[in-house]
Amino acid sequence: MEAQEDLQVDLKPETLLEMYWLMVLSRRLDERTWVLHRQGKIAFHISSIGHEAAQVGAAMALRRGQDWVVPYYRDLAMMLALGFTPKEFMLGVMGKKGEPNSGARQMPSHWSIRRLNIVSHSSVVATQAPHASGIALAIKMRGDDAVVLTSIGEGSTAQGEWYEAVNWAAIHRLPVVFMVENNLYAISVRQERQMAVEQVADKAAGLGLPGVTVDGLDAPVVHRAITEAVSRARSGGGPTIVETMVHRMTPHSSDDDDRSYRTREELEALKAQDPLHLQRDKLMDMGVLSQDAEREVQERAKREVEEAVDFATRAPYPEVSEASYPVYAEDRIDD
Amino acid sequence: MEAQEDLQVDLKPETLLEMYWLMVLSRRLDERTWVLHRQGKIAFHISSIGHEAAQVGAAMALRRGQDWVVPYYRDLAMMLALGFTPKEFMLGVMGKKGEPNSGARQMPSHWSIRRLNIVSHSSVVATQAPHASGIALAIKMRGDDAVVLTSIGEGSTAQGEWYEAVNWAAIHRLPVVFMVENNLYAISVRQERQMAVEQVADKAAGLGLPGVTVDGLDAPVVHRAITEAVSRARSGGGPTIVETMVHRMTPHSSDDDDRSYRTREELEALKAQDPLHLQRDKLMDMGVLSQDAEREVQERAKREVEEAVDFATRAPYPEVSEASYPVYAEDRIDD
Amino acid sequence: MTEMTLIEGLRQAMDEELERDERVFIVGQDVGPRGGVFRATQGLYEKYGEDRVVDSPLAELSIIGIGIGTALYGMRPICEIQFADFIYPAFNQIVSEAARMCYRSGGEWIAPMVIRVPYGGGIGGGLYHSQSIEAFFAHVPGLKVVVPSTPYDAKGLLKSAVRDPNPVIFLEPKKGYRLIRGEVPEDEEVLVPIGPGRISREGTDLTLFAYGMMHHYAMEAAERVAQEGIDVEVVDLRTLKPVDRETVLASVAKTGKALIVHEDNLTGGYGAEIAAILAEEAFADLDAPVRRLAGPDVPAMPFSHPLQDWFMLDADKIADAIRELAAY
Amino acid sequence: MTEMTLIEGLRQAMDEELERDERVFIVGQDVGPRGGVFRATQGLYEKYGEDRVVDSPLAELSIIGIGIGTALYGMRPICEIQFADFIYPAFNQIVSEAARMCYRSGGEWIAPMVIRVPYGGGIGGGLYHSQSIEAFFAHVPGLKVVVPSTPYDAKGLLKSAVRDPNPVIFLEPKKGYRLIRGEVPEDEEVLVPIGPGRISREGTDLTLFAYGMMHHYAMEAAERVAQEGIDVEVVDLRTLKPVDRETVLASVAKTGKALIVHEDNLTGGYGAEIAAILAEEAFADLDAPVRRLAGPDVPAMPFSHPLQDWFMLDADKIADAIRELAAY
Ligand SMILES: Cc1ncc(C[n+]2csc(CCOP(=O)(O)OP(=O)(O)O)c2C)c(N)n1
Ligand SMILES: Cc1ncc(C[n+]2csc(CCOP(=O)(O)OP(=O)(O)O)c2C)c(N)n1
Ligand SMILES: [Mg+2]
Ligand SMILES: [Mg+2]
Repeated sequence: MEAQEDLQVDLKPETLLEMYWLMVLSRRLDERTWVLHRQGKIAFHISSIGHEAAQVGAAMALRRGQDWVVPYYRDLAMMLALGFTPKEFMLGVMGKKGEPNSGARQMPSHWSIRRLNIVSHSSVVATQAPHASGIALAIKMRGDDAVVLTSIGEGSTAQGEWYEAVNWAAIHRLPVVFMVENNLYAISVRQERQMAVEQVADKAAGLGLPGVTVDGLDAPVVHRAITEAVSRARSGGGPTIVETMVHRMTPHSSDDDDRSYRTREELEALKAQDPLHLQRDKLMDMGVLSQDAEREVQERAKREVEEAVDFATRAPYPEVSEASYPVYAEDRIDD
Repeated sequence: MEAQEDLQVDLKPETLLEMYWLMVLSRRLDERTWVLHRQGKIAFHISSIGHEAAQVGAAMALRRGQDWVVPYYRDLAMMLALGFTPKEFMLGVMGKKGEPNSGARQMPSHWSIRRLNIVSHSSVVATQAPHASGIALAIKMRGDDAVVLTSIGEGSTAQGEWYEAVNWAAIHRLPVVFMVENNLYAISVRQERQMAVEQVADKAAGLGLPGVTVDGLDAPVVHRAITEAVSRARSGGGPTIVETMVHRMTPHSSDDDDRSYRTREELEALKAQDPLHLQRDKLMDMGVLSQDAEREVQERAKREVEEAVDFATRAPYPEVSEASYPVYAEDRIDD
Repeated sequence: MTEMTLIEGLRQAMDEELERDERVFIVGQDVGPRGGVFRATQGLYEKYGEDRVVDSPLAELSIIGIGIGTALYGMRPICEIQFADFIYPAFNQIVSEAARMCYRSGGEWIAPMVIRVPYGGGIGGGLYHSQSIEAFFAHVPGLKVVVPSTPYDAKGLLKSAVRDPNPVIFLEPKKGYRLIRGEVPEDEEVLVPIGPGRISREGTDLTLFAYGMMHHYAMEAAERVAQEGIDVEVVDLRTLKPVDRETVLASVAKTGKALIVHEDNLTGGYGAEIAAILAEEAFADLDAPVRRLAGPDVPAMPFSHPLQDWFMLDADKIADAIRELAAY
Repeated sequence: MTEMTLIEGLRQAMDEELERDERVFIVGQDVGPRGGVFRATQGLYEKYGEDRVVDSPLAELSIIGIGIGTALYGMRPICEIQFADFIYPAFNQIVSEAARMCYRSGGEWIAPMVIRVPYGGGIGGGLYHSQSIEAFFAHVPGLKVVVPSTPYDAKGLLKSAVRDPNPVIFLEPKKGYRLIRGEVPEDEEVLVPIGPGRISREGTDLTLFAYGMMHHYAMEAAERVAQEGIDVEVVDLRTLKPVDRETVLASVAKTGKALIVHEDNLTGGYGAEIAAILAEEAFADLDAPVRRLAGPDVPAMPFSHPLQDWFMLDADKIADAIRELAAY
């Protein structure tokens, strides 16, 4: 991991506060969704709790809406940081009409937001990585100056799909950043069973591109690493692997029960290093966040989340007819 | 590449002569097959000319018939070194009855020789690599002391199949050697378009196993590198990537014409470094090979090759009924 | 006899086969301490250890490719693909390699292995946790394709699959894992041969061909219309490849009408092959057009409940199709 | 009008589309200086440069996955898979991604791309350079599957495929690349719509459905039996997905008999779908059982000539099947 000097100084207080706000918003939304699940009101949730700092730090290193993002399911905080709204998220969670990711066709947390250049992905892990390299190839072909950020879990880097995608980007020096959110687990399977290297970033050496590992619990640290990778990409320097070490503080998803494969002690130790608390404490130490401001942030988040839940609860389900299209591009309504 | 001291001294003169004999036999057989193709007598040939030293050096580092081999199509010299015969080869080239690789079902040079633990492979490049790791896993599970050697071209290491196979072997420290025959070309596509690293062996660092690059024109050098890798594998030390730098001195196959993508000068320069001549000259300098012995080797090779051609020419084609089985294991004749 | 669920039948089959033959082992994602995401392998890691119940990397082609390698060496792998929807990365290894190994080597090399695959929808899984994949594999010579619909068959067919010398795609109707219950004898070995279909309900008016979860609904629908005086014969195909042509043809020779039901998309689905067999060989027997009732031709099952219900077949939809065909 | 070969038609189509639309580019193995292993892209690298004719790494899934990415950005990739037999590593990207992109995003994202695939046997290619793969892809909603059998259609359909907003699997009968010749106008733009089949020979006694190389042999066989007084209608399906049901049904309504011919394995092959459509919708029209003439159910085409001939269909075998069906 990179030496972590005091990086907070690089960023303006407003930026630090914005980061913190997004982390809080994501966390409250995420927790509320777990509650809905426990109440039997929704069928499924997959959580970004413990990954927020990395995701917000990364998203804020992009030109939002101009750069391209090819995310994976665990990226709720990243999506919010890019401009996706809690209401939109809740529509998806509840499978309601007009849910912008897929018109309620896909499971929740399968992102796709055209207006933000956030590309649709499937559940099949690692399939998104070649798309990211392809978008980057097109950007290079067209001479545009956009950059692509794609994210993935550490386990999924065992897929040949990821290898081939990174290989293309390295050969053609494409403007893409391969962000890895390493939480040491792929459902129940630990990193040692996924790879024989210490860090995912070590794979970079075998593919011919730079790779770094950074503390993913610290948003400004991630922000700096991604900013560097993005500016290398934008200036023709080619792709980078940026591995962020994060904590999966929940079971894999609402379908999982992690008691069979990790101890409660291990989990408690992770929770003791909650990125949200770390960030809050740092900002307070720096004098950037006051007690009042903190209270306000929390209240605002709570309010926005409740509004989203209400909004989505009242929203109608899709018409049944929507299920039948668009199979082909010519079936699109606005065609 | 490894520093190349005088490695010849490691090996007994008989061994060096055996190596040379196998290289000559393979070359004469290979050349004769090209002639058959030019005469319109056969449909297809894919050549190992320029790869012989690497293949013979590798094969002779194994316990023949005890260790396992998962080869690829360019491995004629390796097959001969393992005990496959010119007659068997010619039967395959001509698609004749009883051809041992596949009963004339597969194209020539698609090896499979049960008695020698040489495993059947397809034409789909890199598919064999996971099989090699699987065999090695089974060896480890059973507590046997066999080792697996699998070979592949440098271009084919761009496949996710290869990555996933090596990854398994590295994670589980399996007794397998991944030999790469790097001739810089995949049909017409040069290495720079296949990978962003200098050497295939550099990929080892990203996968967590040792990797070396050696001069594949020098059989004893390859022999030593493979011997080291095999003994590491056999003693529980895990897998190794051994990259051998070789020359593809012919077009990709008899279907190819390489004039569109490489200059005649480039080809002539390769041919000037013919592994056969290099080996011959070295052995003569060492006093291991006399002029008489050289003549005898050449004549014997010629004789064996002509016998093989005659034998296969006279051999019948398969019965048509053979095409219909064995689709399932229970359809096998001897079941 | 004990009553058990489908998944219990599967788990018992694996347990018994691991016990019986030390060449048998399990490999897949989360099959170890987690016991599988559906808990099919629960307890087996604890009982047989990490060499026999192996957590693979998150890389499907390697699960199959490694499995093939071990099979070549004489092992009997049971490879688990976590969801049918995730089998495509391994398509090359299954179709190019496992399926063609015996033929391409003239029988010198074989790849006996079981590929266990939870499949099918109706569980809120959306596009990528609901798919049916049988049509792809039932087209591939060299593969066997098996789908149980009862705990008895689940156990008996899985044990046969483990002992089969060929690669067997073993499709498990995951919606039925805990929903479908049935009697399974405890004191004798349960082995169901791969190949034969099963007439699960005798009838005279029309034949309903189904498998997996759809067989469960088909039986429900058949009972329902029986009260209306329609006497349906239900055939549980069980083995899709090679299919039991005799049972298929004999039943239609008796009833004169055929309804084929599957969840997978209609076009080019498995029902096409049954319809084609009938169109070729039951011409003189058919009193009505063959009818296929299948998933609609959209890319996959949508998530939102009303949309999923639109896609998914159930006893109601099947009963309607029966009534329509019976009235022809 | 000029006479040209099938592959010349394809090359002209690509040349014209590269010229017409700067978003179009070619990507695949050896498509650059080598001009493709079959020479389909010969001269295009020299004319359009390495940014528009891109030699890919030896990694099929990346050819498709990268292609999808460029299409999402607005490009119009033509992806070449060197042989149909090598498409399986990319199966996941094609089926899970390209085919489902439009539907899964509610139409927000589309993946317009052409996947060019030389397919079919009879060229001494053995198990892995002879395969037919249409059945797999014709089963997948969201894909279009096209197979030309004449130089005119090759050119016109490929140009339409490049302009189509969907992923199109474009299957090229490679045995016919230089064997099949035909007239193609030089002075006008040739565009053949994706969708409609083509009645390539009118007849009254039975309908023969074919595509690709088999269509070529079908025409030969039809001429041959015409001299014996059997009047065959030949339908060149051309687009396999979505299939032209009207043409299929109208022809059988006229002739009352149907023979479907393809090289691919019989079971679960594309012919099953045509047979099923007829069994469902032409019940009243059929005067004889539907007949499928297809490759045998062995894993793939063997290499040795006598064995290959056993597998491969030709005009003789088709003529025999015609005679048999006509005599019913
Ligand atoms: C190809 C494929 N195989 C299996 C799965 C099932 N699955 C979903 S997420 C997951 C684990 C992913 O782990 P990782 O990549 O580390 O990401 P994380 O969830 O930890 O963020 C698995 C096995 C899948 N979605 N796709
Ligand atoms: C999956 C797959 N794609 C394409 C091909 C066609 N093909 C056969 S050999 C070859 C080049 C292989 O190059 P390399 O791996 O460097 O081995 P070499 O032939 O140079 O020894 C190609 C593209 C194939 N056989 N399999
Ligand atoms: Mg993880
Ligand atoms: Mg090479």
